[in-house]
Amino acid sequence: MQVHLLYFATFRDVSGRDREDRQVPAGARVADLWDELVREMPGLARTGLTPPAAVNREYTGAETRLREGDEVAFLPPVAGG
Amino acid sequence: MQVHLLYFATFRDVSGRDREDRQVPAGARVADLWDELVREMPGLARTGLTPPAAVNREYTGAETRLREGDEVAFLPPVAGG
Amino acid sequence: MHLTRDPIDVAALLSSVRPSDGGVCLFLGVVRNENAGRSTTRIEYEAYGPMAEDELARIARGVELEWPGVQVRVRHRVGSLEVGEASVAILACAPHRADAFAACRAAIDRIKSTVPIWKKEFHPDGSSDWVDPTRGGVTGHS
Amino acid sequence: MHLTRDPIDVAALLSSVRPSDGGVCLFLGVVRNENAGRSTTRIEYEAYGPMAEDELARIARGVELEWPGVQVRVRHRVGSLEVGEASVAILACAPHRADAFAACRAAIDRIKSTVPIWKKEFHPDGSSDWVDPTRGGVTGHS
Repeated sequence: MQVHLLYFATFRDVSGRDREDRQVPAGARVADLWDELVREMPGLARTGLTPPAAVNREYTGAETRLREGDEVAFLPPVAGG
Repeated sequence: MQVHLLYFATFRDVSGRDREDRQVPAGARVADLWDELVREMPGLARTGLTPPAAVNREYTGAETRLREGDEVAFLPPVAGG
Repeated sequence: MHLTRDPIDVAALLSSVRPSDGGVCLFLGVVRNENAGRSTTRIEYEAYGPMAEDELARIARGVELEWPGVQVRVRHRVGSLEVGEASVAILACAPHRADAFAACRAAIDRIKSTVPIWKKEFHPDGSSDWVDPTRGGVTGHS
Repeated sequence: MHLTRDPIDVAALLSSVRPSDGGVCLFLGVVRNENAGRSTTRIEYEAYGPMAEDELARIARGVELEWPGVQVRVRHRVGSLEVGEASVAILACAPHRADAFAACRAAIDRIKSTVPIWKKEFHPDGSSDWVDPTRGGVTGHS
């Protein structure tokens, strides 16, 4: 199935892209997608932990299972205000 | 000796004046002046205590001795802000 | 001058923010349409002018000393104010927000407790009261 | 809309004060000329726009529920900001000042911790860094 990935701030710098459509296995969890991204782009990994993630614009846990068409974003440390 | 008295807010309403020059005995304290005012104008007394007083525009204690030419004000409960 | 008969110029106050400031806390005290259960139409603020000036300056200076790096600006209105008008404005600027909030809050608390300013509330029926915070509301009407 | 590319209009925010409000607390986050010991010339703010909008609305609503009677208004700027420009504005209005201060402070604390917004600081030598509050300063420059 396909999800729509967004990259912001340092993650955009490291990946060299701000968005992409990506195929993931059925049943994949947020954490699985992150692990796959880190294998491709080791520079994303800063702490070994999965960063905060948003699915369809809401914070979600790393164990959440992805669904076809989800909008997924891993979020570098936020610094608003 | 003579002091210059100022009246504000409820004290002005009760006394019917906003200022006056008043003769006080040499050595009189702030509290003595207040007691004299209350004898003349019982409506000033709300609690039996001497209200906060300012001499020459600074808060001062009831035991402070007055001096010739002092500007004296007894202050109703303040309500700025 | 901290006292003013004219409306408080918030934009002018905000222009005093410094390049080193990251947090700005502005407090405005505003005339409400009711107090202690009674409707208010307007409030007259009266000050012991020269002493109130001194006290406002002293409070601003004291807060700046207590929170180093904070800049405090204070304005207090006198005269007749309509509902919605600001009677007092305090601007506290600091490199970081915690100091700006704390200094701003301390300044307004001290202003309310010591500055010789009084207010008379006017009601729809034409009556009026001197506000007495020590009695949890108002004194006998005048 | 809580996000804006244009300068934050403080006067427009202040116009939302209600007749029942007696205390108004406005917080402005302002671009400082230095951070963690390095000079800053400007900051670029980037947002995950739709999610940041949702989060800002959720925070404002949450604070209003937690402090009944308080009205909260939030604006956050995105794009390139010069030193002295406001990046965020929070207006909290309440009948009494304690609630206005508490709600305003809670709102800015929550905004800083959860809203998906990032900032890149630019230095006089042309280098830049993404600010990482979890590392007590900045990440490796980009």
